[in-house]
Amino acid sequence: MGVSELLASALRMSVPILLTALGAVYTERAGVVNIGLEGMMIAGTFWGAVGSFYYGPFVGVLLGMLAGMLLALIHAVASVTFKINQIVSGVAMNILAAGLTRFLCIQFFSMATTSPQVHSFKAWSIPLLDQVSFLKPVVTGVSPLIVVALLLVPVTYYVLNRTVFGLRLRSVGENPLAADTLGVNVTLTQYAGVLISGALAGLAGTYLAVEHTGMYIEGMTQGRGFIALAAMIFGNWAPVGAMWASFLFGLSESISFRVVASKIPYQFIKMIPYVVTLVVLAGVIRRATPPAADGVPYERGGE
Amino acid sequence: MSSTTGAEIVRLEGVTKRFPGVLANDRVDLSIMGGEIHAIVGENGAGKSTLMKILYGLYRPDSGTIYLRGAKQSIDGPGRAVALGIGMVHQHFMLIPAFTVTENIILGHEPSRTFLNFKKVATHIGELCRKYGFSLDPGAPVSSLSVGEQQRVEILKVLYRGADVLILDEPTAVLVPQEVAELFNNLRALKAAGKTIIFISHKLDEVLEIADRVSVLRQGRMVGTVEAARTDKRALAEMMVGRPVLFDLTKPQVTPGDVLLDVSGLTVPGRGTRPVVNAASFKVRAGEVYGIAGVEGNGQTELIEAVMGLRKPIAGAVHLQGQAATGLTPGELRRRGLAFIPEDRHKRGLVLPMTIWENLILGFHRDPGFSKPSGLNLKSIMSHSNEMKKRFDIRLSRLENPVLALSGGNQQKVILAREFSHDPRVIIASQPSRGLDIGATEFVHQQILKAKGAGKAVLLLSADLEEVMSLADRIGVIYNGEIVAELAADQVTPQELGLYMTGGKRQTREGVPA
Amino acid sequence: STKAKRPDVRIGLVFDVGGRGDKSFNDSAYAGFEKAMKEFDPTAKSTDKTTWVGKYEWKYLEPSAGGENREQLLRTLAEDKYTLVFGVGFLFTDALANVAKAFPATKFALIDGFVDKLTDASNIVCLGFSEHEGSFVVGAAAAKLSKTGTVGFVGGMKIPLIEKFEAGFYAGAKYVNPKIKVVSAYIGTTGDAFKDPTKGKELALSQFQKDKADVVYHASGASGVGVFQAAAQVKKLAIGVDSDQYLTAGADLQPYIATSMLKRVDVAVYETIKAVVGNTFKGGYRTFGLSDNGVGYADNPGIKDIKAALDEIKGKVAKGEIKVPANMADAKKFADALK
Amino acid sequence: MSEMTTPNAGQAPVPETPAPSRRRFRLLPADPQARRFFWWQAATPFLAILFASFIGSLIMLAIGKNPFMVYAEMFSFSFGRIDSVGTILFRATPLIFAGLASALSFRINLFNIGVEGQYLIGAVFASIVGFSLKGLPAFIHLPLVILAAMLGGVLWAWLPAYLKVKRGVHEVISTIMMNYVAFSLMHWLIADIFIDRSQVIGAGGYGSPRVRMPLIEQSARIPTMHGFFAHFGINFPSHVYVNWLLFVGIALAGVMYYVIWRTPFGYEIRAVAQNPDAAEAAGINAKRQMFRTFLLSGAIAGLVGLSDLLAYFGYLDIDFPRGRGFDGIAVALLGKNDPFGVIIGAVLFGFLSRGAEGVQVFSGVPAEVITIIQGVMILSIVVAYEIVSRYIRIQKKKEAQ
Ligand SMILES: Nc1ncnc2c1ncn2[C@@H]1O[C@H](COP(=O)(O)OP(=O)(O)OP(=O)(O)O)[C@@H](O)[C@H]1O
Ligand SMILES: Nc1ncnc2c1ncn2[C@@H]1O[C@H](COP(=O)(O)OP(=O)(O)OP(=O)(O)O)[C@@H](O)[C@H]1O
Ligand SMILES: [Mg+2]
Ligand SMILES: [Mg+2]
Repeated sequence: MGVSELLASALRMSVPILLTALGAVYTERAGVVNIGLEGMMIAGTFWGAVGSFYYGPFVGVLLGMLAGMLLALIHAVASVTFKINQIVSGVAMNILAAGLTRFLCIQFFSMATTSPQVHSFKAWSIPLLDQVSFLKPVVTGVSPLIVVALLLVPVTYYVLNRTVFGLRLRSVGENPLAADTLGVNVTLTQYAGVLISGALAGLAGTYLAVEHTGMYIEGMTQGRGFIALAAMIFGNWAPVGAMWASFLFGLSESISFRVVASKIPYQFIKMIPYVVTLVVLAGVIRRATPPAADGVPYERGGE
Repeated sequence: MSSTTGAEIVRLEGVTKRFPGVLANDRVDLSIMGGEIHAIVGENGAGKSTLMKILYGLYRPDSGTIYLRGAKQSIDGPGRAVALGIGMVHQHFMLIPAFTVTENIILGHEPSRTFLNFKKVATHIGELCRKYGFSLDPGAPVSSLSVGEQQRVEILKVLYRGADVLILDEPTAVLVPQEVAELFNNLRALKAAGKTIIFISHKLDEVLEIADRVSVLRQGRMVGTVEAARTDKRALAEMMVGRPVLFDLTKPQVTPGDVLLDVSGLTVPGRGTRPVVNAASFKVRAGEVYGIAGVEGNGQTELIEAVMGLRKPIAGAVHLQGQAATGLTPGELRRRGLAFIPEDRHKRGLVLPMTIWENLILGFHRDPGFSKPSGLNLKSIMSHSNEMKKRFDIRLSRLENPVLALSGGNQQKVILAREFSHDPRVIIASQPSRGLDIGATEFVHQQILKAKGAGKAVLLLSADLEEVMSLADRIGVIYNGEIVAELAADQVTPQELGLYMTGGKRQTREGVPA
Repeated sequence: STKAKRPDVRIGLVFDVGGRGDKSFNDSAYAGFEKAMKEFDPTAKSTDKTTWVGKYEWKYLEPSAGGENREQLLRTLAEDKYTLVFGVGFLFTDALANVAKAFPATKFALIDGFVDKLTDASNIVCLGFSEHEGSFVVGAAAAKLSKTGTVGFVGGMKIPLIEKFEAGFYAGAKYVNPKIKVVSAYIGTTGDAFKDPTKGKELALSQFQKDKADVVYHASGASGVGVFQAAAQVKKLAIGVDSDQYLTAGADLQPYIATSMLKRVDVAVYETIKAVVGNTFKGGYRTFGLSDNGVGYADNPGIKDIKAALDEIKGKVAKGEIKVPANMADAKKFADALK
Repeated sequence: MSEMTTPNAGQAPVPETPAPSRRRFRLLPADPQARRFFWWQAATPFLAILFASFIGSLIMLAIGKNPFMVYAEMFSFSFGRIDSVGTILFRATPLIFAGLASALSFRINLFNIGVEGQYLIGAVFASIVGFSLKGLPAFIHLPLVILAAMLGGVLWAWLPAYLKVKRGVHEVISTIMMNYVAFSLMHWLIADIFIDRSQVIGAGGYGSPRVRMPLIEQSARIPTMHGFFAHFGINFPSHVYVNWLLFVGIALAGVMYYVIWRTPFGYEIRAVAQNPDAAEAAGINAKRQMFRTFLLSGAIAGLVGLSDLLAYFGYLDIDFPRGRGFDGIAVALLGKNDPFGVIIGAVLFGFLSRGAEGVQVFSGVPAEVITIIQGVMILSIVVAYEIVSRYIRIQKKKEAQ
C-alpha cells in the first residue's frame, strides 16, 4: 500500500523533470545546449497560471508553452544565429525569466510572488487499471498532463528515429557541416530543436503550477530544469533513458518526503537528488555519448 | 544518362576565386566530357579543391561562368548542384559516425517529407549496390566501417541523389592499396554506366592508371589538359611544379654518431582489437635523418604521439640520449632535448589567437631566460623574438599580431624557430612541409638538413615520398602500424618503397633492428 | 524628494520575502494596513500600485528576492519622514533596531521580532503573538475531528517560531485525546520553505496516506496551499493558519478546510496605526493572545459541531487555567502530565 | 572522450573573443586600423547598456511611467547622495570577487557556475573560524578568517574540478548540483550544528531566536573605509558599510591582470584555453592547469561573502544573501573577463541595485524592472560583442584584399 502511494508520488514529482528532459533531448540532439530550461520552466509556471486563471487550463497550457518558446526563441537567436556561447545565453535566460515573472506577477496579480488559485484539469482515472488495488493510487486522480508526458516518451522516440525531421535534427547535432552540405537547413533545424525544448519546459512549468499546486509561486521550479538536464545526460540523450532517469530523480525526491521522521538530518535528504546526479554523472557519463557537435556553434566555412 | 557520353558535360570559363591574401583560382578554364574520368592534379594549395567546391556550389566564384550540358548555370549551393546532377565526395568524409549507412545516405534527400520508410529505402540502396558492385550492410553504423567502406557510403550518397557527375577529392589519400584497387573497380563500373568522374589526386601513378584525361593546376592557374595515354609522370610533375622535379638537395655528409632516439617494440592500442602501432622499433643517431614513410592512416600519427608522451603505449620503450623516456610527459621530454614539429600545426603546433611572440615561447615560457620570479621577462622575450624573426625570415608586420594572421608558411616558420632555437638534440618533424608552397618547403628542408649537419638526430615523417627520399638517410616503412622495412635512402627506388608502403612486400624480421 | 505639500502622517510597511499574496502572514498584515486606510483615510487614492495619498500617505514595499535590502528599505522610508514604519517579520529585527536608532522621530513597529530594552518612550514597538495558544485550540479541534486517531502538522521553515505552533497544536490535540498520535514534518530550513506548495502537498499526502492522519494543520505560509490540495485529493481535512484561509481558498478546496488558526497580524497592524493616528503610540512590547483576540480560530462550517467545546477550551486558556507550552520539550511534558 | 560535452571545444572560447587588438605595452594599438577596432570594442558595452535601458523604458511606458523621470530619479538617488555612493561601492564589493572568480574560470574556458555554492561554503568556514577562535589579535584572526573562506571555496570547487579533469563530467552541471548541496549543507551546519544557542527569546515570548551561528568576534571583523575616505573629504554616514574588502578586491583585480598577462602561469591559462592540444604538445599539462585554475577560481569565490559577513551582518544566518555567484557571471561577461572590466561591471550592478531602491520608493516602479534590465543587458552585451567582432572580422577580410 505504501509502495504504490510512493510510486504515485514519484510519478508526480518526475513528470516536470521528464517533460523538460524530453525537451532537452530535442535541443541537445540538435546540438544546442540549453541551460536556460530552468528559466523556460519558470516562464511556464507563471504563464500557465495566468492562462488558467483567466481562461482555464487549456489556455494555461497554451500560454505556458508559448512563454517557454518565446524564451527559447531568444536563446536560439542568441546562440544559433549570433553564435554566442550557449551557456552564457542560457544563464541570461534564467536571470531574465526570474526578473520577468516577478515583474509580471505584480502587474497581473498585484502580488510579487504568487498567483491566486487557478483552475486545474479534471483528474482522470485510467479505466481497468484502477480496478487493481495495488495500482489504484497510481492510476486514479491522475492529471491528464501526466498521461501526456508519458505518451511523449514513445512519441519522441518515434520522432527522433522514424521521421525525416528527427533524422535531420540528429544529423545537425552530430555533424552540422555534413548536414549543411547535404541540404539540411542547419539553422532552421536547430531553431526547431530549441523551440520544442522551450515548449516542453513551458509545459513542465505549467504542470507544476496548474496541475500540481493549483497556483503560481515564485521559485516553485526549485532547480528542476537543471535536474532535467542531468536526467537527459543520465538517460544518454535518449527519450526512454531520460524517462527512467527522471523517474529516478522523482523517486529520490518523493522518498525524501517520506523519511522525514528518520534520524538523518532533513537537509541531507534534501540533497539526495543532487548527490544522485553527481554520482550518476561521475560514474555513468563515461558510457554516455553526447551528440558529437553538442554545444559547438556551427559556423559555415568559406564565406 | 549515357546520352551525354562523349559530349561536353561541364565547362568552366574564367573562374576566379580569391581568399584573403590568396588567389586560389585565377581565370581557370576547364572542360569535362561526359562519361570520362577526368583527373585534376596540382601541388598543395594549387586550387583544386577550391575549383571543385565552386562547381559543387560550396563557394561562389568571384567571376567566371559555369556551363552544364551547354547551359549557363548559377550554382548557388550544394542543393542546386545536386539538382543539376553533380555530386561531391570530400577528402574528409562528411559522414555521421553515429548514423547507419542508410541514414547517412538518405539524409537531406529523404524519399518522403515526413516519415522514414526504411524498408523502401533499403531496397533502393540494395539496387544501387548491386548495380555498381558495392558490398555494404545498409543497417550497419558508419562508425563500425573501414575507411574504404566509408568512402563507398559517400559515393553511394552521391549516386542516391542521382548524380551524373561525381567529384572525388583525393579519394585515395586515405586508402590502403587493396582499397584503392577496389575503388578503381567501382569507378570503372560507374564509368561503364555512363557516369562522369572528376578525380583529384597527388599520386600520379594512380592518375595515369584510372584517368582518361588530366588537367593540371599550378598556383591557381590552369596549366593545361592532357590525355592520360599520351603523357607520363615526369611530364605531369613538371607541369605541376613549373620546373623539373626532384630538385637535388645536397645532403651534408655526416658520420652518424650515438643513438639519440631509440624506440623499441612500441605498441599503441587502437579502437578495435588490433593495435594501431604494433611493436615499432627503430633507432635514430646523431647527424642522421631517419625517415618514416607510409600511406596516411597507417599509425604514423599515433606512433609519434606515443613517442612524444601524448598517448599511452601498452608496450615497448623509448630511450632519449640513452636514458629511459617512456611515459614521460611532453614537457619532460622537451626539457631533455626533444623538439617536435607536429603534423597539424593548427591543432598541435600553435595557439592561433595568441600573439606571434607568445607562440615563439610556447613550452619554453618557464625557461629562466624568459621568466623571472616576478613574471614573464618581456624584454628578453621580445629580443629573442626579433632574433628569431630575422634568423628564420618570418614575414610579419608586428610581433603582437595573433599568429593566425600569418600565412601557412610563416606559421610553420614560427614553429621551426621555436623548436630549433633551444638547441634540441632530437627533432621529430611530422609532415613539416604539408600545405606549404615551394619556397617555404625548401626553407623547411634546408633547416632540417642544417640540423642534421649540426649533429642532431632527426625523425622525419612524411606522406610525400620525394621528401622522405631526398632528406632521409635511412627510411623505415610503416604499414598497418608495423615497421615493415628499413632501407638506406640511396639504395632504394620509389617503386620499391611504394611496394613496402602498400604491403606488397616486407623485410624479414632480421632486417628490422630489434 | 521634492514633492510640494505632503501629508503629516505617513504610514510605511515593508513586507517580508514572499510579500503580498502569501495568503497568510504578509496578506494578513496588508489587511490591517488596508483596513486602517479605509477607516482613517477613505479618500486616499492610489498613485501607483503601492502608494496611496489622501489625508495621509500610505505605502508598502517588498524587499528584493533575497531580502538583503530590508535595512535600506526601512531607512529610505524613515528618511522620507514616514511617521510609522512596519517591519513585517522577525527577520527585520536587526535592521529595524539599527534604523530606529538613527531616526528617533520615526516610529517603528516590528512584527514577531524582539528588540531588547524597550520602554514606553521608545520609538519601537514589538508586536508579538501567542501562536501556541491559538494552535492549542486548533489542535483540540483536530483531535475532535479525527477518526483515525492520528493528526498531522506541516511546518514551513524549521525555526523556533514555527515550533511554537507545533508545540501548541501537539498539546491541544493531546489535551483532548491523550492517546492521539501527532505526526509532524517541516518543509525546509530556509525562507523558501514558506513558498513551496509542491513539497507541502507531498508532505501532507505522506501524512494522510502513510501515517493515516485525517486532519493536518499547517504553519507554512504559501506552502499551505499544497496541504489543502492534498486534503482535497484524499478527501481528508486540513487546518489553515494566520488568516481565515477558508475565505481565500477556491470552492473546490473549501470543504476540506476545517478551520484556521488566526494570527491577527491585521489586528496588530491596525491597532498600531490607530495609535499613531490618535497620537497614543507607546513603545515597548505588545502581545496579542487568545484573551484579546490577537490569536484565535476561524468559524468555518467544518467545526460547526464542535464549536462549543472549542470555545470552552479557548476560555480556559484565555483565563490562564491551561498553560500552553511554547516549545516541543514543554509540550511533551504537558502531554506526559495528562496521562 | 573526457572533453566531450565541453562547449565550444576546440573553438576560440567565446567569453574571450579573440581580440588581437588588446594591447599590453601601449594603451592604444599603434596602427590606425587596430585602433579603430579597439574603440569599437570599447564602445560595445555602452551600446548594450543603452539597448537594455531602452527595453527597460518600454516596460516603464507599459506600466504608465515616464522612463526619463525614472532614470533621472535613479541617477539623482544614486549619485546625489553620499550614502548612495557608499552603498554602491559596498554592493559592488562582493560582486568584484564573484566577477573575478567567474572571469578566471572563463579565461581557461571552464564555466564555474558554482561560485554560488563556493562562496556560501567559504562564508561558513569564515564564520566558524570567526566565532570559535577567541582572544586573537585582529592581525592574526582576520587573515585566518580570510584563509578559511578561501579554503572553503577551494574545497567546494575541488569536486567539480576533479570530476571535470578525471571523469569528463561537465562542470556546468556538476557545479549547479554542488550549489544545491551547498545550500543544504550550509543550512544544516547553521541550524543543527553551530546554531547560536545563547540567544534568548524576549521576556513574554517575544521574537524568535534567529537560526544563525554565534556572533563573529570583533577581532575578525573587517573595518570600514570611512577613515580612509575622510582623508579625501568624503564622509560616509555610519549606515554605509564600505569596507577594506573593496580595496582588497581592486588589488586582487590588479594581481589577476598581472598574473594573466605577465606570468607563465597566466600564459599557460591562456594557451590552454585557446588550444589545449597545442599547449599539451608544448609540454603544458592542460588538465593540471585547468584543475589549478578552477581551484583558484574557487578560492576567490570563497571571498565573495566576506564583505556581507564581516562588515555588515557580523553573523552567518540562514538568510545570508544568495545569488551573488550568478550576478558574478553577469559581471564577468559585462567586463569581458577583464579584471578591471569586472570592477566596472560590479559597480554598474551596485548602481542598478541601489537605483532600484530609489525608483521603488520614489517612483513606484517595481525593482524587478531593474532585474529585467540586468538580464537584457547580459544578453545584449554578449550579442553586441559578437556582432562587433564579426564586423571587425569582415572589415579585416575586406581590407586584406
Ligand atoms: N576557406 C578558405 N579561406 C581562405 N583561404 C583558403 C580557403 N580555402 C582554401 N584557401 C586557400 O586557397 C588556396 C587554394 O586552396 P585549395 O584548398 O583549393 O588547394 P588544393 O589544391 O586543394 O590543395 P591540397 O592539395 O592541399 O588539397 C590555398 O592557398 C589555400 O590556403
Ligand atoms: N578558412 C581558412 N582560412 C585559411 N586557410 C584555410 C582555410 N581553410 C583551409 N585553408 C587552407 O587551405 C589549405 C587546404 O585546406 P584543406 O586541405 O583543409 O581543405 P581542402 O584542400 O579544401 O579539402 P580537401 O581535403 O577536400 O582537399 C590548407 O593549407 C589550409 O590551411
Ligand atoms: Mg584540396
Ligand atoms: Mg587537401
